[in-house]
Amino acid sequence: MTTILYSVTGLLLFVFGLFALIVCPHPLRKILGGNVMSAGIFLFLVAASYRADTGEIDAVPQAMVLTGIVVSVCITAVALVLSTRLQQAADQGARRRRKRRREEDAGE
Amino acid sequence: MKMLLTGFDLLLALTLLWLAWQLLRSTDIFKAIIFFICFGLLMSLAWVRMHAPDVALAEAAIGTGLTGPLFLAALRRIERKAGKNMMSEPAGNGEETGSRWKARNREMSPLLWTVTALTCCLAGLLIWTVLIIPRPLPGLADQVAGSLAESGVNNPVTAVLLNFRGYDTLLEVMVLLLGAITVWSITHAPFPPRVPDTSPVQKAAVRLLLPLICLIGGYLVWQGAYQTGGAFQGGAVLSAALVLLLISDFLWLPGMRSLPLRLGLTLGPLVFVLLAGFGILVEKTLLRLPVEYAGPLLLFLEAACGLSIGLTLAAFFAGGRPASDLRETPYSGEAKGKGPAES
Amino acid sequence: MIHVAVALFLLLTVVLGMIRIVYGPTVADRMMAAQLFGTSGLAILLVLAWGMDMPELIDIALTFSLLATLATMTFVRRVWYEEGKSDDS
Amino acid sequence: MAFADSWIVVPVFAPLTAALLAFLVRRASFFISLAAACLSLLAVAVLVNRFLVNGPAAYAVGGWDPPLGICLRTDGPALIMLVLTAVAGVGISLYAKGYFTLRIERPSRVGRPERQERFFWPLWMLQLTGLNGLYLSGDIFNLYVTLEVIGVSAAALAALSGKSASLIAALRYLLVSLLGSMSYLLGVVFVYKTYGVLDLGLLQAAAAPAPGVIAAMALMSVGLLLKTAIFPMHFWLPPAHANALAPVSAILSGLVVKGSFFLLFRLWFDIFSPVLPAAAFNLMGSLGAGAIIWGGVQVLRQQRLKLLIAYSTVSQLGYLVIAFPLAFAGGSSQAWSAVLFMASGHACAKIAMFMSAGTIMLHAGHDRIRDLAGIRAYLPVTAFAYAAAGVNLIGLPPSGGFIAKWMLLITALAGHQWLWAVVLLAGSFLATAYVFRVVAQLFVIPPDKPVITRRRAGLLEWPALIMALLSLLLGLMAPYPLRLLEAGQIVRTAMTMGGGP
Amino acid sequence: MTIPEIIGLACIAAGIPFFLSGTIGMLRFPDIFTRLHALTKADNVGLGFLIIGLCLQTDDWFIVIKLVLIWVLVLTASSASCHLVARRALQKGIRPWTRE
Repeated sequence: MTTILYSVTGLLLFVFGLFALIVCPHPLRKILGGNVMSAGIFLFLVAASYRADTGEIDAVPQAMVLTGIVVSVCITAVALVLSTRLQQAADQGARRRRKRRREEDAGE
Repeated sequence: MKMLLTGFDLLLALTLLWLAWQLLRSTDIFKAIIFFICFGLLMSLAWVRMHAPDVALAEAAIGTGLTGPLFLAALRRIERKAGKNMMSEPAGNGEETGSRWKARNREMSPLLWTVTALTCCLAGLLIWTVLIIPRPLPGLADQVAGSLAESGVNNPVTAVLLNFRGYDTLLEVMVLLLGAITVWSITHAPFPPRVPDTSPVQKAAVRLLLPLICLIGGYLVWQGAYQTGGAFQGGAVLSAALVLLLISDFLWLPGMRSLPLRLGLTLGPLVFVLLAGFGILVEKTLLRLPVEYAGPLLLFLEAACGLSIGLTLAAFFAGGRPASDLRETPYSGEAKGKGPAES
Repeated sequence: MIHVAVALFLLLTVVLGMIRIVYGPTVADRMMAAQLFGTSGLAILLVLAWGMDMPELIDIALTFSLLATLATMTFVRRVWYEEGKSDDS
Repeated sequence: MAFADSWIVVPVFAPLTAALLAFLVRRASFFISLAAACLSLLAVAVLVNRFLVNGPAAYAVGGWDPPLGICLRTDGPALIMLVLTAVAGVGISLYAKGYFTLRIERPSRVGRPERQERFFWPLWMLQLTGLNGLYLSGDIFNLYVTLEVIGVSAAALAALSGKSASLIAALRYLLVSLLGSMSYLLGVVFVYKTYGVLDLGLLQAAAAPAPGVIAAMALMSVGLLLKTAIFPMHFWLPPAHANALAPVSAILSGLVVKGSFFLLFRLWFDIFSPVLPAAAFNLMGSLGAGAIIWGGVQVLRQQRLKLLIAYSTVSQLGYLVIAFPLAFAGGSSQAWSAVLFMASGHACAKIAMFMSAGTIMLHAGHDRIRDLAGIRAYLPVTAFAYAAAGVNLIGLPPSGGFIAKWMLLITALAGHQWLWAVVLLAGSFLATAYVFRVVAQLFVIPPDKPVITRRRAGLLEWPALIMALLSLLLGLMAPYPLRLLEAGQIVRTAMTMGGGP
Repeated sequence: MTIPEIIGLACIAAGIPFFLSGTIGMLRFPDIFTRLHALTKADNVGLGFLIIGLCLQTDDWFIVIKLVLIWVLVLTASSASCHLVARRALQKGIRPWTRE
């Protein structure tokens, strides 16, 4: 029972994350969607190999999920720094345009 | 007893789904991040319910412990630069704090309808496939148990992670270093101006917690060989200590030299590569450890990787390279000289 | 048997507390709700450690206790601050 | 395992250690990287002749045998791509050195070229590690980790130039690559759930049609198509490749896109080929046809040289994918080996094109095609390299592209698939149009504007010429790589009903 | 069920209402400062009872030390962070709720 429940939850989380990654405009929310997506996949992976009756634990999916979590935190960090730098570059551009427009008005 | 456990699972699963849905729908980004932190907490409980304590510890330490502050710091840098201090609270109990990218009221444009319909049928298809897949095959549990003895550690997950599939972990540690190099290549660490006097309570709390956190981090790294724990979880807890230092302005990153930081970042991968080379020299196969020395060698490897993972995750939180490294100044016409030599 | 019942009850309080995140007027309310869930999550873990007799959960609870404070302190020092004003002005 | 067997590990470990050292010792990063590129070229040479002597080899890392451990495998297709990556690696490293020395002398922002160069080398070496790791690896989850290494380092390289246009393109590229790897990972989870095994060889043996496998193949293919920017999912490629630095665009267009395509190729033809229905191959064919036609039309509308070349990548990738139904229905392994031949030819040509575009941009200061009149006067070698690469894109006789398109056409005609044959020819016409549009500007129109003085850029022009000539040479000495592909057949005989050529 | 286990269960049962009060307080109280007060109640007293109850139910001293360490850690960390939040709220101009 728990296997089915968590597998279905994992898949639904994957689909939610996919939807967020595609639809939401704000870069931070897209990255949040990416994280929810990866959490969903890992939940599905461990649920797929979890056998409540025999109770023994298959270590390979857990190692895969550990690797996946570390890789997804690395991508999240890079995406966050990129979107911050992007915002900074956009603001510098806006400030420069404003300054140039001010000079033009002063010029006239 | 079974009934209660299934009830617990059901409530946990429903809350996870509700949190994910709220994450999408909430108009305010800060609210979405707080939902994400709670999502990480409940995910750790889900891992615990599925008898995967190592993953629960990793999710708690990395998924919630570090990704939450990462998002919070990034939100402030994005919103502050957006010229609107969303965090400013008017007097009284304040009202809903919108953000620059106010998620426009979700008028269901036809495009949005098609995307929702497509994702719903994708979900249905996936769940249908899962339900009709017959009983899952035994997987690799017995092979792991069989050769656990020669792996030098008796925690099966660490055995698989470091010994049986050591090549995966080597590439993964390289991905972390790659992330750190990328973050350094994009910007300088954006630092708020130094607050004149940080509150004594903050300093006292950090001074009290710091040794304890380092102790717990070391304990987790050391314990990886026997029970739950390991280089990644221990490294994440160590990074929590560094983040606390960064927050309470004990460490002033702009003043740091970049060479020692770079050495710390590459320590783990370097030890891993040396171990792989050692495997070729001694055992004529890459990454193959002599059975009698496997235990201590793996412990040394875990310590090195834990340290460099801690530094890498703290570099992610800092969000850039130290200020003294590779400065960029706007080109001033006739200045033909070479760029300022970096440290 | 009791432990799982207590864990279920604590999970109910966590779910109940989520209302504060949805309606919390100020930013600090939401952050403090997350702090409360850190502690309740820790309590759930401890009770489950005995309920499912997995002693490793105590180490996870140990990490939980650090992380809730880390998020709150980041919030106070890096998100909810104003330029130049010292902490105790 | 004898010590000599460890040569298989060198293509992955040489760039890996070079990346670490280049990040630590910043002054000597170029020499470390060049040494690593040459070492991996040597190792690949050793692997090729060992492969020709005693066939495919497998190497269990850490001494653990496949179901538990990971094993590296060398077979025909992997070796072709390894040779391509090693050769391109040396060429791009030389070009990058020339490119950065020229930019450091005339920086637009003091200190920016130093930053770009200091961080280019470690990222480039990690990119090589990921590519070589992907070609060699024999474990499906390890392929996911190599895909991530390639994706993150490609996005980092794309963001290196610091302009806001390239930052936006890099962020979109990173999120698309995240989406692609996530759907690939979900496919891996389905595979592990149905077979319980991660090793490619064991999967190949156990490949039986099951519902889980169809879902796994669908998810993996969508993820990899997204990362290879095939027609409907190519929106992220042109801005990312056009706004990046010249050596980075060469890496992205030449090597990175081929990495995820190779994985798609291996999954469709090597592992799960008996499981997949004919309709799936035809769907891939239609995606390829769409890419060729739509990409070709888009190229003609571009005004900037680098955007033109980026869109031509989108259209040329369509050729790689259109070969799927030909290889499946045609039955002969000819179309199948033509795919990899086309991939390596296109890689050399695209790298040469982006290198020459970079040199032109450095000298002319812009890359608007209309104002590039008469570059031949002061950059003859670069103009010739661009034209030679164009020959390969069109598929004129001496070039490797011609051989590949010829083999595809023969299979299409033999299998009576007229539609694919028509699309192949239409693609060549479109390619002729957009190559000669630029070549006309470079060569034919007499320079009426004052000629730009500074010309001495040795290390910038020769690598482009060498790569262009390589793509032509590929056509002349076609039998050797084809023999390599035929010798490496593991399962092709099972898949191809008809005999070999 | 030995005597200490029964007392342990009683302690756990005694700790539960404090967690409930923490949550209910957080929902019902009018402003941030009173909610902070209710919140720390769940931390120190609720968790304290719970940990005492669990300590009684185990015979391994190492686990008892870990539990007490957790409790001390939670006490110091959550009280420090609550103080910081309250101080910042005052600085941001959020006046405590008064009955007018």
